[in-house]
Amino acid sequence: MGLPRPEELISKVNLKKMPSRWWMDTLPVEFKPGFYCYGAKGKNLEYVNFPNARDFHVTDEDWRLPDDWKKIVIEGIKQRIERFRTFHVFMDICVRCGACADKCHFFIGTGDPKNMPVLRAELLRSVYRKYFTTGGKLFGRNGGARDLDINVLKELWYYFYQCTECRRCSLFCPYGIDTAEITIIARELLNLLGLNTDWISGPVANCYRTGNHLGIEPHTMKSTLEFMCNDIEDITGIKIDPPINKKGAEILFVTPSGDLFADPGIYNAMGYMMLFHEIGLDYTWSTFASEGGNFGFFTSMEMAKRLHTKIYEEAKRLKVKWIIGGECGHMWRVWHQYHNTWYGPVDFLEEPVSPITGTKFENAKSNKIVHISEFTADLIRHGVLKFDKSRNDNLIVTFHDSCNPSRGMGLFEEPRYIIKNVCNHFYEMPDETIREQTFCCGGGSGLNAGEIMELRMRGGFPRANAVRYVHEKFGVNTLANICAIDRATLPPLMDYWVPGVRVSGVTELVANAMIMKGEKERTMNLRMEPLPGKEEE
Amino acid sequence: MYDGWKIILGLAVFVVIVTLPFTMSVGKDYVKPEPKIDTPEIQKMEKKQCIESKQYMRETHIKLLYSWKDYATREGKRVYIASDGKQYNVSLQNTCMKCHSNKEKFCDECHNYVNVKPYCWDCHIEPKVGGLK
Amino acid sequence: MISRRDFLKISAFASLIGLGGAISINALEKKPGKNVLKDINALKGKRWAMAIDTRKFKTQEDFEKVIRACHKNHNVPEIANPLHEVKWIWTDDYEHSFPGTAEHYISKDIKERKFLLLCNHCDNAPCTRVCPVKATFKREDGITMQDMHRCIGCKFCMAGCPYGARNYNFLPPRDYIKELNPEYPTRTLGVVEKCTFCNQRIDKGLLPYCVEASEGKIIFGDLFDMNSEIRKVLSENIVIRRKVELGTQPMVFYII
Amino acid sequence: MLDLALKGRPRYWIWVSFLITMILIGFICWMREHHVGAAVTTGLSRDVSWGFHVGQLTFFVGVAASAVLVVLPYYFHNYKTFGRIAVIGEFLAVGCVLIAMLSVFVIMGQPSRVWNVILHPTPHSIIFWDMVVLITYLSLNLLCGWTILHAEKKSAPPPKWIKPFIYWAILWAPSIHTVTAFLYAGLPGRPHWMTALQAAHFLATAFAAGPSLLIILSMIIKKISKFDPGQQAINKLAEIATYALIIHLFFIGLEFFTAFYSQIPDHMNSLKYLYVGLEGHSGMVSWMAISTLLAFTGLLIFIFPPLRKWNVTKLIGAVCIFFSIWMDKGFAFVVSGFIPNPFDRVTEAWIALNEFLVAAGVWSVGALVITVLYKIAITVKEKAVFDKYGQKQIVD
Amino acid sequence: MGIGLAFIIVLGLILFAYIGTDILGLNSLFAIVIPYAAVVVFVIGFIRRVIKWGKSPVPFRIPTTAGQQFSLPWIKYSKIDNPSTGFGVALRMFFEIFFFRSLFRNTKAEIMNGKLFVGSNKWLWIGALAFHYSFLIILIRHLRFFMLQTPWCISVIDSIDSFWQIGLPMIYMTDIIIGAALLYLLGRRIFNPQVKYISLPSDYFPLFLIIGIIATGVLMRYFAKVDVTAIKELTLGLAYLKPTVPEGIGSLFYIHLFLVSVLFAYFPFSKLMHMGGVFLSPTRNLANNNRMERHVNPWDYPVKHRHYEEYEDEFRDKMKKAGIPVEKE
Repeated sequence: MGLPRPEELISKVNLKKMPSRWWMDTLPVEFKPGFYCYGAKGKNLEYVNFPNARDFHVTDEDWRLPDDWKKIVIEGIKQRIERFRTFHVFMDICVRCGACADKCHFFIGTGDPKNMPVLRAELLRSVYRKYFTTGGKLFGRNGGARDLDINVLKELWYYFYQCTECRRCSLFCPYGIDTAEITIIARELLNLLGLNTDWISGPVANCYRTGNHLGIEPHTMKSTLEFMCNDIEDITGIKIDPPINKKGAEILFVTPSGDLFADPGIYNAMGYMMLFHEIGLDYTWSTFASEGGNFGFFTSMEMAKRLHTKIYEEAKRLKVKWIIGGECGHMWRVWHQYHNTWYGPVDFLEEPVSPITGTKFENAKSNKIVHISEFTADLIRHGVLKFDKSRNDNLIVTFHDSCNPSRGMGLFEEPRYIIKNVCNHFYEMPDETIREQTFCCGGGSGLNAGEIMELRMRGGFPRANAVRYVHEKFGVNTLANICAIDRATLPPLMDYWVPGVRVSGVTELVANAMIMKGEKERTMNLRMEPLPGKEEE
Repeated sequence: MYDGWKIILGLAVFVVIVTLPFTMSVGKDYVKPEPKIDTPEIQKMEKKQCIESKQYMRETHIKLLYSWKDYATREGKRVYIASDGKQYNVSLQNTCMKCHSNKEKFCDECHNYVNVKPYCWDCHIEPKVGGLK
Repeated sequence: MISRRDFLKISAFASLIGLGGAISINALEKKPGKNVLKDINALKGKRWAMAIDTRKFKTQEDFEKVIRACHKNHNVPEIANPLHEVKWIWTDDYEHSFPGTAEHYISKDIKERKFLLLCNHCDNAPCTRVCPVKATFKREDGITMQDMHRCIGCKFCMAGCPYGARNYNFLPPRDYIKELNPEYPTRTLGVVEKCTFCNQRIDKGLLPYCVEASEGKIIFGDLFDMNSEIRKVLSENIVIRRKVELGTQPMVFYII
Repeated sequence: MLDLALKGRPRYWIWVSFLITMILIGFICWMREHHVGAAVTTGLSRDVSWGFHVGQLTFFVGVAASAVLVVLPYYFHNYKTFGRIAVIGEFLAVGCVLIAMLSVFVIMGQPSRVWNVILHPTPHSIIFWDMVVLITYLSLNLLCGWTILHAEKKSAPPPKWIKPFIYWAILWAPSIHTVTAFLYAGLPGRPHWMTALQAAHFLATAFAAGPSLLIILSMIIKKISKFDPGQQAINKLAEIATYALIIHLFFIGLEFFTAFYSQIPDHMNSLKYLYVGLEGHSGMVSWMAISTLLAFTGLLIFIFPPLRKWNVTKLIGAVCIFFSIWMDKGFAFVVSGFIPNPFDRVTEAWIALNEFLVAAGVWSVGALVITVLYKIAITVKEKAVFDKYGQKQIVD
Repeated sequence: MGIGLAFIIVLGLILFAYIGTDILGLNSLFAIVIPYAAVVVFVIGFIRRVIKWGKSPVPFRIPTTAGQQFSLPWIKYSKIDNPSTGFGVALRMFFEIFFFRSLFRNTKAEIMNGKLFVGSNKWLWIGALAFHYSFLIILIRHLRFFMLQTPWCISVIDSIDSFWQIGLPMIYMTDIIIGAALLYLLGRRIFNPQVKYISLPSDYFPLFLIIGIIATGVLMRYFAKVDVTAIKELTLGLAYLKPTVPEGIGSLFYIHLFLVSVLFAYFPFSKLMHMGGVFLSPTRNLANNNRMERHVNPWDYPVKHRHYEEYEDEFRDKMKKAGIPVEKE
């Protein structure tokens, strides 16, 4: 990776030392390798009809912007001020109390003051002031306003692609100013100029075409699932035939495509199938709605809406009654807070009722989507499932609350309840790092690209630090979570900071402990490793 | 979603609160305090002049009295030399209130007006009321 | 952290503000009057003391005249309950005025005599030693003064006084004053009061009320003045004081 | 950390509301005193100017000072047994100093003038020094206890700068009780109080009553929470209390000897009044008899190791000692100093209902502060040992 | 940055008012015109700003959830921190506005020896609470100047505030507290490197302005002394819309009044609008019930999206080959 050793990496960070020059004077911004994603490719942008599509290279002096780029941005700001009360209010009321400053994992990990949420917002706010407020027009720099020029634009790009939209700052802000919202809007503005990253625009284009970020085509998806089922048969002796695009199924199941592709997500996907098979659920996968996640959310609201529509369209086409969503972070932020507004009213589906336990999911009665953890917790509560917890006895588990379900939804107890029921060894990380105060994995909002590994390791430091604490104190070796991005970003983070801790989805733990009807005596876990007590001598 | 009516309601409350001092008094008139100095003692005086100038007394009488209590009780100094050189006995009851024997009409008139409640009268005796508290 | 240069800048700035503030407060503060001075007529003494000629107090009326003069003029409330009464000057018999002395074998006359009791204005007063706010303090002329404006009512002085001379206002005093003397203030609930040797009169050149009312039975004067009357009577008579063994140096002498 | 005190089970909130109710009642009673006068609302009089409240000051300063008994061995001698109980002691001190200070505040006839103590500092007055030492001790204990607990919560090592403050607090603990003894020991005309033994005797009683209360509190904490201050620590406290109690009783013997061998009436009178009655006044005799009985019961229990170590008898013993000393120092000691009065007469004093309710309000303030601080401390300590699902996180 | 500038501006304002009244004698300008103008600017500016905000819709319901969501009946949910009903939201806003709930949560992150420590840090909460409440009480207390008869509730506040008998007139507790709180708030802007770095002149200016207001007020009450009766005549005149300029009011009062006027007039154009804005913050004032009740976006517009038919057209052969059911054979 070319990264310094962990101790060296963090020893250079000093949260109390600020640069001698004022932040408006530190332009142009220096694009440090490892801190910025590669620029978007023209073809990807073009595929989804983004404006100013072209190959964009971050380090180029000339970003080949349209001539009227300034007007576009300022018009864009104006439009968004009129459209989003959030943006409008947040631009006006910040008092710069600094409560958010040390809440941001990127600030803690980098010590770069512009990663303080307040200053990140201020980058855009200074432009807003210049063009939209009397004070800014009148007093210029002394009024905290500055002209929009190419260096400012570059700075905006650099820092708004260093925010994972985790909303931790928003929690502590006395006025609830949500830097995620500001980042979303700033990225929309940048996308008006075609200034995206490859890591986001690629999946967006994929998702538009194939239904999922990874570009998995329908037949590949089927064979992937079947491949998993073969493994399941090896482990449990039970043959599962996953239903795909099955019309008239009761439930449509959608999970992020990360679960279909890479380890450790695939174990989770196996877990879903085992769980559904065990309870005899009438459900179906969809090859078109094969992605719960939504990288469009990291470009613009419009793109997010364009990508998400397929879920309900597919539900309508397959004539299911309701939808279960798999473990994912930003997917659930979008599904929980935006879906219904974008697509509703969802009157062609039925209010979700668990066919197994009869529980009505009151909290999803309008948009008809239930989180897999809510669903599973309900099953466990009703004693539907039987577990052999000792199968997870070699795992000393802690739970990482993903930012989006935490601060955009409030899903805390369900996964914990599940883990408690399937694992014997569960330990919490310190209070200030879990639940609503949870720290980001460092790779959300499309920042899990390989080229920004240093930024990710720095941004993930607060999370890793808390894991290291329980690792050292209780010997924790498993970091459970309910997010596909986490499953992708946390393993390298753990390898770097806390070697010896592996990452696991919650459903994987469930499936591993679950005693299935008619299963053979298990000797392996889902990862085909020997179960505790079953190691070959 | 605008929540327009909530905002308008909130603004209405805001305006009502902020303008309360004005709306409560609109069309009404207020009475200025008129401290009376028509006590027999003052009538007897040729030049109706307090121990210091009127303006000074209006602004500073409390500081003067506050210093008097320490001079008299703690230092035994009981002669006040006024700016014009005249001498006065340092005593609230025996100097001030001898002239201003109309506490209600003199002291209270302004004190009530500006809502000031001095605790002098917890111990010191108002003239002539003569009775119990 | 803050750099040295910044620190210097800030402290210079802060001291500027502080200085400016101090100057402006001084400049703006309106000082009352020209000056407040002592009355030239004031009695001058270095150590006021009192000698009570107990032989001359014959009748009840002799005592009452003195007590009434004091209590009426000082607006002392009349509270019947001895537990909560307020008294600046009062009487008691020999046994309880001078406990611990050989009262059994003393002359019957003295034994049955009444003694005027009041604050002893001790030269070395324990009450002023214990007071946490200097509400009670020694004046230069030896008076143990009580500043009723400052007293916080902690009652420590009452524990400190070996003579029971101090009174706490357990009840609202004005409710118990029949006729107010408009020349003198009353006290308020929750402060301690006692005899002040009529400091207000001394400052104006008058003798204490009790001395005046006793018509020569009480002698008041400066103990440090060799030629004073009090020195004379003290040297010519047998005098005793209350609890001299405590070292408080009481300034009230009893001629027996 | 304050937020930890805002989450609790119903019984926590019931207890807190009870305390707040008591505080309100006390407050109303206190207001009443300043309306109708202390004659109606207290048992005090011209002759007995200090009573129950000042007794509470005396007693609770002692309890506060006794925090040193767990802090000193732990921080100074690195005595690990007291590791868990140290913060319990420090926070107890905070609450008790608060009770002590408020007890003085409520006797003030003019409470709104109380700042005069600072505005007109009077170094020759012991009350001034008492205020100085108590405020300092309160701040020190709050600072040390809070800082170390906070570090524990963060799982960080305690900051280095706290060390000097801990040592300062250790040195300060005996001083607060010494100064409190000086309130009494320097008054001419109050022979009962005027003994050079006073400060030492105060410390002895403090070191018996304080640990007794700590034992009781520790056992309650152990009962209602998952945090265990440690059986060994509790036993050690009982040992300390035993020695202190013996010294206390020994000192009482010394007082008796001095008074009755010398036969000086002034020195005998108060003791006579307390234990057998004086000139027909025997208001305190049964009170003192109970106190003495409790002291000896406590002594009997604590002097035998098996009884001292068995939790049931230990609790009984601790309660006995605590109340014995509370009855003595918290009331009888103060009142008897005023008897007989300067005129060699006896004026007795008792506790008025209003006075008691004010005192109850004051205790409740202290108890509320202690409750909140303990809630925080226990939550932090529990976290160190258990996760929220009740699983033990570290093997003891 | 900008601390000097802000300080000089406030000094300039003071000087301006001093010259205007003491030297030029423009008393009626400072006593009548400017205060009225300031109040008008304040009220209208405030309303305009809020209406401007109000005109921007809330397209999405995006509350920051700070506790367990409402989900399964046997899971205890945070009714206040993650409200699912309007009542819960009202409670959340109540705690936010009256107790600064979010600031109460504040923590401090420190890196020591390569480890991160996050501990609670409530100083800002205490400081902010002390400042705002003192300011409110001081404001309420000042109503005695604007009403002929001081209502009893204001008198009660006044007498509690001046409970401690220190000096004469007796000192107000809030004067001390607000002074300390302001010094703290200014102090952290100067000494906390992070806050210092983000501060703008517009952060220092209101602080200095309010310090100026408090300082002149304190000077008038305790040191310089002014003719309160005359001042009340002036203020009552303002309230009764019958303005007069009584004689004998020193320029110190006019400086005080002018600074207050500046604060009022500055208010709607500055960050001080957080007073109104906090009510309108969509991350706090919305219920977390998106899956239960649909939130409507007023400017929603149809977007071009990929239809299944297009998708199947592209992959039909592969799907058929893999045995995945298709719509069109």
